[in-house]
Amino acid sequence: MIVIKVGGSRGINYDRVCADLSGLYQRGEKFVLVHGGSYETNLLSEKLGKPPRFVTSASGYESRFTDRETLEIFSMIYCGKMNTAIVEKLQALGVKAIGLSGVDGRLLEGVRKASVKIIENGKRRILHGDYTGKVERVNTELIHLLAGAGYVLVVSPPAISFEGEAINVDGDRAAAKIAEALKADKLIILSNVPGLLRDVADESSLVPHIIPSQLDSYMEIALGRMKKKIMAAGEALAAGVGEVVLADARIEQPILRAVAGQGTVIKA
Amino acid sequence: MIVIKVGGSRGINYDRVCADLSGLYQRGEKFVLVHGGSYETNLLSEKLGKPPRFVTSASGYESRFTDRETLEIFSMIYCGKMNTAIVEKLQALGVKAIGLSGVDGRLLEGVRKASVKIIENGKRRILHGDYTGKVERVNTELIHLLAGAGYVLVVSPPAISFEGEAINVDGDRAAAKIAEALKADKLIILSNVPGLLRDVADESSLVPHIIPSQLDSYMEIALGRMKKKIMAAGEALAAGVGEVVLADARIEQPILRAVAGQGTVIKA
Amino acid sequence: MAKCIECDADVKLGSDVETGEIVDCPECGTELEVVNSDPLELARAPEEEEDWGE
Amino acid sequence: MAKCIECDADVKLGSDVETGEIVDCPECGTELEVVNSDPLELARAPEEEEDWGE
Repeated sequence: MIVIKVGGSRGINYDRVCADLSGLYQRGEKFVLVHGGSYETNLLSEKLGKPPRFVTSASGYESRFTDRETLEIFSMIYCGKMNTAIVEKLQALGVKAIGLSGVDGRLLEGVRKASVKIIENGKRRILHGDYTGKVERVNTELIHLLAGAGYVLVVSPPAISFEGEAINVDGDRAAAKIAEALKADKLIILSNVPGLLRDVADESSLVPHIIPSQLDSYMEIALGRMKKKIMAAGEALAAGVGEVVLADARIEQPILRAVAGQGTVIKA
Repeated sequence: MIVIKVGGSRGINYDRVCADLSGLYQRGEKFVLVHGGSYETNLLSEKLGKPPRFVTSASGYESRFTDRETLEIFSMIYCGKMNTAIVEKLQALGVKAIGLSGVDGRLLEGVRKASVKIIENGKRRILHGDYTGKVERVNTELIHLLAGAGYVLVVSPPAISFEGEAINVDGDRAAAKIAEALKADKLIILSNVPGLLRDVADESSLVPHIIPSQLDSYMEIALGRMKKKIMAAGEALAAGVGEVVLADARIEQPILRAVAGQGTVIKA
Repeated sequence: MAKCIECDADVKLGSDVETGEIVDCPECGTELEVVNSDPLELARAPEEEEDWGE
Repeated sequence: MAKCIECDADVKLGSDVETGEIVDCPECGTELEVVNSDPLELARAPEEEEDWGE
């Protein structure tokens, strides 16, 4: 079983991603796809006159402040536009795909953190009414029920809090949780970079291989969203997932190459 | 088994709808919910600078001209905003809800009609590139798989063509097809009118009961969208569904009252 | 002046004819689609089952 | 001037203090949230686990 997370940033070609997935499917490979949608969410937010508000926590962690209205725009892109289009593409390629968000059947359930401490214009502040959280439980029965009937799951945030509120969660770490719950052999995280780079400006400075025990030391060279991917990789490996690959979604055959180890392979 | 279709027009209170559904669920009643989203789709289309284009066919049938861009806006509302919010509300009320569109697992499959003959400014014209169609096959195995595991399905258009393209379909007639496929006892269609009215301007002119054999004769007094509901009712009854109720979604306990026969009951 | 696809009869079209318009052949009654208004091009209009879509 | 919730010490706040701002009590160091800036009202700032959200 492989869990594949494909980001939603600019320049990611979902036609190529779906073509590769159809190849895996025809070969009988079991996998779950988790996808993002942040770039398109930003575009729609701007168009609807509610520009996205990114906040930085005390520990330098950047996230989207998600009030109720933002959550609706988030769902319109992740669950509406992206999820439906990916399932449609896969179905047209003969893959029995089915799209679910974390809210559906409480596939991804977790704790909501209703307020967040941020640094803004040098001031420490608390923002209330934030619908963000962390996945703590994965409904593996639902996954096995559908996978057992031959369906391929295409999963997207949001998740749902134990009280039953939709919550924005980090897609990479949600994918890590799914990989953990399914005891996956591999977790592949594809985004718009070749993998972990020593120098962000130099795409050839790829770190090809990392041993799990040294992973934390690489945290310093990881910037922005890559920090979360390293965090997600660590969590997956610690929970028994065999291998994590951080790879490039923009190239030809992105998934087949990542499965073959092209990118940053984190493995004992 | 009851199939319940709730429209997406203005003034429909989904909190009340979900409270009723939770009541049915607690009583162990089996049901599938099909929901609409036309009003919000129109709003979003306007905001995104692509106002909805409604066309009327030679036989006076009104539908939304659905090119590719419209289909995306349609999915953002039906699959994104509405479906996720309804599943969230039901989950918060303790209902094991799961949201699917017709594209997911080819739940609703049918024929795409890529061009439509319309009358516009008195001229007969053909519009190409229309992603609309009709549901011909319902994936009952998928419904039984999930319902059998205790899940409540919350279904929304679009459907998917046999070639694997998402298609806009009429929600009332899709609900009739689901009722037919599940051999449902009842099909309930809730909208923003009390039922079939003799005089559209007079909400007290409700037709309380119609015998299926006389249904066609009532087609004349049905205007606009009600025409489609009568058409959907006829198709469901002809296919063996025991009873169809056309009822008001705006009142208190809309579903419990409709199940009890408040509205236009079409039954032998 | 355009020719009917079916029976080759002349089909008179107004100057304001638009692409996508439907005209009936005056001779054989076939429904014709103005596939192109300049230069004028006709084709058989696609068969029309009853209506669908939301 | 406002009072610390925990140790009742005086907490000096600038005139530009905004609702939602966090200040530390100079005496006991408790993190306090400016729940209201006019009239001034303080509360203990909620505990903060590490970060989440996309």
